Amino acid sequence: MSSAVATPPAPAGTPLTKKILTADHPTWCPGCGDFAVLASFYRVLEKLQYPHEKIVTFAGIGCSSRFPYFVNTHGGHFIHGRALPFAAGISLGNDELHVFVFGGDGDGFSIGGNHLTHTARKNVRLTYVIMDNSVYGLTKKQTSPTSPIGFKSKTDPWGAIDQPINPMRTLLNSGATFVARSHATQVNHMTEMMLRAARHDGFSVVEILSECVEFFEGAFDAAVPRKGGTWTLIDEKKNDHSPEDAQRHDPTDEVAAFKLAGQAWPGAFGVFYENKSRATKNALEADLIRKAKERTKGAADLALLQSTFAKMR
Amino acid sequence: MSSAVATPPAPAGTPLTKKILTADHPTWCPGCGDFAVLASFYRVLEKLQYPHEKIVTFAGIGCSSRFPYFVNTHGGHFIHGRALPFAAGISLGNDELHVFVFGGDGDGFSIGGNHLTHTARKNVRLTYVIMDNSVYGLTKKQTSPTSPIGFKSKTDPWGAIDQPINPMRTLLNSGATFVARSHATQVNHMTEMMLRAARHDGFSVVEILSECVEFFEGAFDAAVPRKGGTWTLIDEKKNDHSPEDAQRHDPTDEVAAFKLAGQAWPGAFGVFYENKSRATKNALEADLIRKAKERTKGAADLALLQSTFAKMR
Amino acid sequence: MVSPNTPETPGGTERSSVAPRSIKDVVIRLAGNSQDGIQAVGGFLARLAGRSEQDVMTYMTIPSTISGGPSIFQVRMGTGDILSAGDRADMLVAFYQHSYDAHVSSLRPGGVLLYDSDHVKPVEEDRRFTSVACPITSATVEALGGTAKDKGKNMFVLGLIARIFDLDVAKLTTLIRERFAGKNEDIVRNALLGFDAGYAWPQNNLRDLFYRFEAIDQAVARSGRPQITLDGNSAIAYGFIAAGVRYGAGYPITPWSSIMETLRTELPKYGGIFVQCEDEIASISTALGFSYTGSVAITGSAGPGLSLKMEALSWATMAEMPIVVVNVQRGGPSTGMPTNVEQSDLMQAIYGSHGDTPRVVLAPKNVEDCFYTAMEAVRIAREYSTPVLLLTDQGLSSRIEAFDEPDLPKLMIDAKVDRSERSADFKPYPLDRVTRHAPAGSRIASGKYPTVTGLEHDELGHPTGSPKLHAQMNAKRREKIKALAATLPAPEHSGEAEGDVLLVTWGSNWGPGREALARVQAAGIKGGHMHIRHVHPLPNGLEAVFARYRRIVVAELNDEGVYGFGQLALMLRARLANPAIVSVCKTDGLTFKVSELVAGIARHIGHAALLESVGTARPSPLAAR
Amino acid sequence: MVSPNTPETPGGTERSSVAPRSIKDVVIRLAGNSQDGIQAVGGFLARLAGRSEQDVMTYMTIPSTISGGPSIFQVRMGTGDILSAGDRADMLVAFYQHSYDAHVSSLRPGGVLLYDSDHVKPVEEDRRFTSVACPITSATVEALGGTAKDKGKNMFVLGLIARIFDLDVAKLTTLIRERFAGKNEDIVRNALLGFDAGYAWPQNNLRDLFYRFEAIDQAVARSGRPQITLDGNSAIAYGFIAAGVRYGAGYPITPWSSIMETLRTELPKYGGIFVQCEDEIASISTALGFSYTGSVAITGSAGPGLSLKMEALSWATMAEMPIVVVNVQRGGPSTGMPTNVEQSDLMQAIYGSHGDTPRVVLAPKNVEDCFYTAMEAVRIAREYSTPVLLLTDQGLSSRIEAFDEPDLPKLMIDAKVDRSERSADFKPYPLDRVTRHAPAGSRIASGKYPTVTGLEHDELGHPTGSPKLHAQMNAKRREKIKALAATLPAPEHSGEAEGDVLLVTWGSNWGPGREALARVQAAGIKGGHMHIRHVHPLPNGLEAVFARYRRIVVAELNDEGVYGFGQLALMLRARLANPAIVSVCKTDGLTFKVSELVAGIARHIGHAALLESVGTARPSPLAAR
Ligand SMILES: Cc1ncc(C[n+]2csc(CCOP(=O)(O)OP(=O)(O)O)c2C)c(N)n1
Ligand SMILES: Cc1ncc(C[n+]2csc(CCOP(=O)(O)OP(=O)(O)O)c2C)c(N)n1
Ligand code: SF4
Ligand code: SF4
Ligand SMILES: [Mg+2]
Ligand SMILES: [Mg+2]
Repeated sequence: MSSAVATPPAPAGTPLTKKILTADHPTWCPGCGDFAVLASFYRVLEKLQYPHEKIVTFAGIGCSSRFPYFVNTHGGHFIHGRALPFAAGISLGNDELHVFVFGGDGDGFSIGGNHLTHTARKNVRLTYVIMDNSVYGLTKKQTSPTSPIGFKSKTDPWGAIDQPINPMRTLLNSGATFVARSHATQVNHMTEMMLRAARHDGFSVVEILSECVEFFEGAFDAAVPRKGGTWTLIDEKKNDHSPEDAQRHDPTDEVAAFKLAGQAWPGAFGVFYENKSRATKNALEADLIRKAKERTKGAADLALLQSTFAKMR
Repeated sequence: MSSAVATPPAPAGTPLTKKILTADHPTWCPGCGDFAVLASFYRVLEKLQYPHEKIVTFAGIGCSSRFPYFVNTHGGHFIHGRALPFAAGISLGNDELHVFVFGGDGDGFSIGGNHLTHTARKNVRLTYVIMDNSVYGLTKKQTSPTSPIGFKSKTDPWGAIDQPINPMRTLLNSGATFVARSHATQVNHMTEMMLRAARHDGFSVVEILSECVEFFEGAFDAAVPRKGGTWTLIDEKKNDHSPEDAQRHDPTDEVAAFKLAGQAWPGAFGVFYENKSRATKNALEADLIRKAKERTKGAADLALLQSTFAKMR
Repeated sequence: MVSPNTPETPGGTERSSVAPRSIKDVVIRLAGNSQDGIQAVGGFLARLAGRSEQDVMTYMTIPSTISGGPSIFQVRMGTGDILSAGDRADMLVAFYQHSYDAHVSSLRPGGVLLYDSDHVKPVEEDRRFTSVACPITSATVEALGGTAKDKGKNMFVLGLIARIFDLDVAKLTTLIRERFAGKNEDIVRNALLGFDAGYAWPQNNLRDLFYRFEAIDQAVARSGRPQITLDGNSAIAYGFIAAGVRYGAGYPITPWSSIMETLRTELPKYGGIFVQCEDEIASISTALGFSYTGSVAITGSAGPGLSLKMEALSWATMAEMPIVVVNVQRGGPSTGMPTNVEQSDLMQAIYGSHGDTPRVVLAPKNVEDCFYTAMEAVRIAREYSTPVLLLTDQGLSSRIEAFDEPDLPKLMIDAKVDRSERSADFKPYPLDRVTRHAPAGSRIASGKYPTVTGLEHDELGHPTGSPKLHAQMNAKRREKIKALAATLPAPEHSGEAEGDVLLVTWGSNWGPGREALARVQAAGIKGGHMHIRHVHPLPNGLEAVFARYRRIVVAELNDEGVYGFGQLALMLRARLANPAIVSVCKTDGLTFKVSELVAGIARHIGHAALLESVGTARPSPLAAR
Repeated sequence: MVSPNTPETPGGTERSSVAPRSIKDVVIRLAGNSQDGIQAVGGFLARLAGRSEQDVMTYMTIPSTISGGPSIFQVRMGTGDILSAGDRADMLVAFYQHSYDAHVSSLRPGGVLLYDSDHVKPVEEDRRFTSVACPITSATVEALGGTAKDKGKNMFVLGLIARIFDLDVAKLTTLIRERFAGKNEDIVRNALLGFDAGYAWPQNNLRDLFYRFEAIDQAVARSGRPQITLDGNSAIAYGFIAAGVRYGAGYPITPWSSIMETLRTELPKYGGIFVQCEDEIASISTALGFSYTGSVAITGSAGPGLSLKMEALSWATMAEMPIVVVNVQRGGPSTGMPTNVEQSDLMQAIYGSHGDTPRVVLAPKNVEDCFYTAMEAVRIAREYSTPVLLLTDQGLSSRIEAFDEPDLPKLMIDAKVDRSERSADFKPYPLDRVTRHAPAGSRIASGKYPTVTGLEHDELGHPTGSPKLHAQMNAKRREKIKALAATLPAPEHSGEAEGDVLLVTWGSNWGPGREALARVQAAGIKGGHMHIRHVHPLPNGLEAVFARYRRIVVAELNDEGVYGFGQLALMLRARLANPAIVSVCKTDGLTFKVSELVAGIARHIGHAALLESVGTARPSPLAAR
């Protein structure tokens, strides 16, 4: 097996650059929105400068879920729709890691929808990025839970008829403590949102509208000014007691966030909700351990099990 | 096999009574809240007087999911957490049936959470009754997704630490077109809620707080006046243009329903949300069939397939 | 622009003066990128073969990139039974350098290498083939005029091939018109322009590469019905429709998706519904709900999705609810090799669910059989009120074959739901008879309505903890599957009835298996070939057949496992305890080459000469003589 | 109140004057309702036996109602190896009429029927037993005074039993005090009052029902460590802790839940975490995430939940991620018989996932072995970087046994996560060595971080579509499991080394199997018994052993299947192609009775006398002589 080496590796302090972080060449179709998400993510990591070995990128299955192959960090991909509980294991198993999960709208809202809710309500510390293209990309154009009514896919050749989910409401309801929305054509905004999500102490999620040029061209043009769309940023409350501030969005206000999520398409972009006070699952479990150790006076493992067995005589 | 008989059975018009509808003797613990739900359901069926053979009661697995055994109608129980997609098949497979699904909080919000969302957003016509006891009953006292923080269970002997879901918000967000809440100690109210749910043309759901006397005694006393609790009914808008009416709850208003769902425990009871205008999945699929038949000029099945094969020569 | 290997043909000479050489069949491999529309060429050839009462079989690879990337389409066509898509090609059409590099090794000695001289530079020294340099790209651009770019290259190549193999131009032209019917008139014109240019090119450049398929042996009985040309997944979808299936549910996954897409599109015409669900668990649940209303429903997936269906399948056994579940097998484990072929899900199909779950597993042998197996699966599910798994594979799913149109007026099932009133003694789970559920909506004369359940139950469906009933009901569920086994026909068995070796195949290995037997017999070895379509339960009576051979070689596309046996071999050994049963296994994601089977047999029976013969490549029938 | 069958004993006579009769062991069945606390009586007896260096084994049924309802607890205790909980009882304590009605048939001729005369009216004519009428209810109420109602009946019965079998009262009293330590002092007092009243009752009423267990044979080597008394599920949970497991995830299901409840409660003390997830898929996913961080994690469930884990298990094989998955088997299929025992998930354990997924399956033979098998499972998972399934069953889960305390200082594993820097040539999936993942957090000297994936991959974990690599990696995953097989010890094999019959068992059938062998040998038949703990891969070398017997009878608690063989028998036949391998199967939800095994053997070897002997019930050692 690979053993620890005597010769020093690249010094631990070497700054992380895009070059270092780049792994394989992405296999996405030319023009796919996911390229821009990847580019922004490199920038996020450049800004964060976490120790290289402590970054983990994981994913489910889908075009978007190929993400980890293109990022040179620990990581990989799991099965379709189940990346979140897997990532919860990573985060809780080693509290020092910085865990990023990537996936698509099908992976996250269809097969994986329930894991989203339960990982989020527990507030496991990790950052989840949903690259929503409103279609199943990898399997070549079936209706996804975010496909709008009327979208013509291979499973709805006459146009989709089922009401799609509202991603922002779903994320807000999940119990996530940081919920933001961005667009793959807005690299700076994406970078900012992912950066804030990464810095959030808890379960943070960013939904990024990322166009599938192959199977749903133009899906998100309504938010792209150069294609005649409107790009509306959420004006966040500054708490400066100014009269304008009263009009601004308070990201701690669930009802306001819910309303915002109900706006007409293409809606607004930015941070919908942020709750900095809820304890993470990581902290809660650490607390259980601390209390248990207090009760057992920090007894060593062997002594603990021996005393348990002694009670069974 | 059982064959159609020549002798007439009990005349089709015989009114359905509790006696006719009663099957096995319930195996619930004495005092279990589920008895009252069952009693109310008999009353609902007595009022509805559907043809006996067209009523179907199905369930997942759990104490509450034993329900169908105690109701003498077509029905049964499926596997844990998957009763909704099964019931969707029943409803879409035979549009004439009246489909009722029963289950617990674990069945519906834990393992089955995602099916709730997707069956509801499609607005499949059926009525779903969640008997929420905030605990896993059948498996003998583990924390459920609705167990409050601090609840001492076998899996949280020191008291639950994970934030529970908010059932009403979850149901509202699911896309259900009728969402109501009741309490097993309020037989009249339960009956009314289930009756309205059954009459609703779409996916209707009623959450009933139903105490597990064995593993979570007193869980819902806060809403039981004779135990010092408060029973708050939702005052529904009457659209009578009176000044009082402005204060009343408009069940078509999603934001209002969301707010109501956020009230402090034990909250209010009644109809949170009702949307009478969204087409059901049943209707949408019937429409697809109608259009397809129009295009093929109602050709017989054999002719249809023959013409398809002719195109493959 | 003719390669040094082909004699110069002076332009303008009437080519029709050269007599075509007669061949039995030919394997043509088109290698390009998936954007090049080479699948379309294959499709036209396949359909032409169908309309010419010829046989045809295709094979394609799917690029691992998400869209675009290198891709091949191979078609074998000719006179008489075409059993496999061919180990190696007689003609390679290479669109790009990478196509040439990757595929030249697949060409048989003496075969024709036709390459786009605008893109490919072949190894000059390589004199094994008849090399034809053709400026496919520029000739196409020239033929179509400026705007079309190289979009018509595929039609140009189709024209080339039509001329070289003296195909029926009138029929091909009709096919092209049909294909683009309803499209922009420009598209049709461009397609035909490209085709004509390609057709004209050999006339002026390589007159004597000119072949014709042998005349059809009129003695070989055909059904008299026209042939139809389609792929395995479509055959399954239409087989279900013919069997009266009107309801289904599924979730996308490669290579299953096209079955659900076809059913979603077709079923409404038949008054049916196909639901796209949120996952595979919901899909089988919804399908079971449909079945509960009285019409056998279907669902399906590939490996990962099948794993998710195992719990509900266990319910289907316990509740005795009919359902058909398709598994289009691909490379595993896990996400594995999603666009490759494998047969590694057999044991899961039989045993993947918890508890004792006797159920039925069928596997079609070719595209035509996909249709009939789908029908049979539905019939069995209905008659025995049981789940049936239909194991097809990625190879069959996209392979195109021509076969006699099924006799629909005879076959088509009108599956009416029986909602008649049931007599007072109705029991959903009688111990002495096969379960026939009373679908919801049926009145029950006794007024006691039945319960359908996954708990162990008594004859009325009420849950029971009775040891005796559990044992009895387990026996009931097992015995009905044994009763089915007793009705199964003996498997197809060809070659000698006894001898040195019996080759056993299942699924899509049927074709290579039959060809392998012919080769083994040609080498003077006494051998037979048995093909098993009913993989579980196995038909009765195999003991006696197997006993007549020295070695039973079971060939399958899965791993030899920790005990050295493939999955069907394992089941055969378990059932028969016959130590002569051995395995030829592989998991490289590709279908069996006939030569691999022959080599495997040779090794198992210790036949050095046969083994050696496999190493020597046989020359192509196209080779200059 | 003495029954007509026992001689009147005049009150006041000193009972100690009667000498106790010596017995080897006794089976006592307590039959009442689950509220009666009869489990507690069983628990005290079991722990007493543990502290007395005696052997003990218990068996209980769980009522099918949700809480409350008829329930039994059976305890067998005595000197020497207790291998099974006993086919029939020597003493029945019947609390109610329904208890008497349901269980009197389980009493051996000459056994003691002790019934609560306040509730039970036995059949007067039945003279097969020593009937003792005891007003358990009223005597308890009298002893405890008005308020206590009949809550202390169980302690009264414990006292009765203690007196009849001359148990160590001092130790029992200590146990009672320990048990209620921390509880209200009233509770302890009431318990002791009840006990004393029960203990005093025979003194005055049935002096000569008086037995004592044979002295312990000091020659039989004990470890010198004290015995501990616990159930199988607890033994597994503590086995994991001893093996260094600190992380796990699960979802409740009977009879698995108590393992997760124990780990959830215990792990924080060890700095670990157990997560209750939303379902079984999330559970195994979270556990795999834990394993990915470098410490082998565990999950588990029963049948329905195992079915849900099959997809992720396939990933674990592909990604070569270690994990241990417990399956506490219960009656299937589907929800089946959730509180009954069965062994019908073996084939699923081996083959339930899609694709070729070589993996490891272990099955403990008794409660003690639950501990050691749990430890072994973790070791194998770690060493071979593979998923391991631990198949226990409902019977073992709740059965209480006493066994020598494990030698923790020697056994305990300190599983430190290795996050040291990996050298530049680090590859997660080397073709020539077993995978050792570099957990996240480890630096990689090359600066190239590894990818862990469910797609087929190259040595670095990058996805590949290469046919060759897929075949190589499949072989790699298979060969490491074969390498493990080569290290496995020969299975436990007792009795004759050759002969007429070899009885093969797995899982909890070990005990009944050993007793059955003794009976078969006693009948003069040459036979052996082999018990297989490593059910997959099987240890090597079975061929030679099996070849020495005329018949190999494999006994298991599952259905005989469509081919007539149980699940392990099927695997043995597949591997060895030995037609002498036959099955004794049953699925009535109950553990094997020794007599059932003996009868099965007798039938298979055609031994009429043996078969007949099974029919004749042997008298109880308690019978009046
Ligand atoms: C259990 C399972 N079901 C289905 C699939 C097939 N599958 C792969 S990716 C995918 C969905 C892709 O859509 P999305 O998650 O939106 O990602 P995108 O490709 O659009 O980025 C599906 C259905 C699978 N791999 N596993
Ligand atoms: C796949 C699967 N997992 C777990 C179980 C075990 N199980 C049965 S019921 C139940 C939950 C019961 O809780 P709930 O749904 O709230 O119903 P209640 O008993 O409280 O009415 C569980 C976990 C199962 N039957 N199947
Ligand atoms: S198919 Fe769509 S989502 Fe996938 S890589 Fe191509 S453009 Fe992107
Ligand atoms: S355990 Fe609880 S939920 Fe179940 S029947 Fe008893 S009281 Fe009702
Ligand atoms: Mg998508
Ligand atoms: Mg509950």
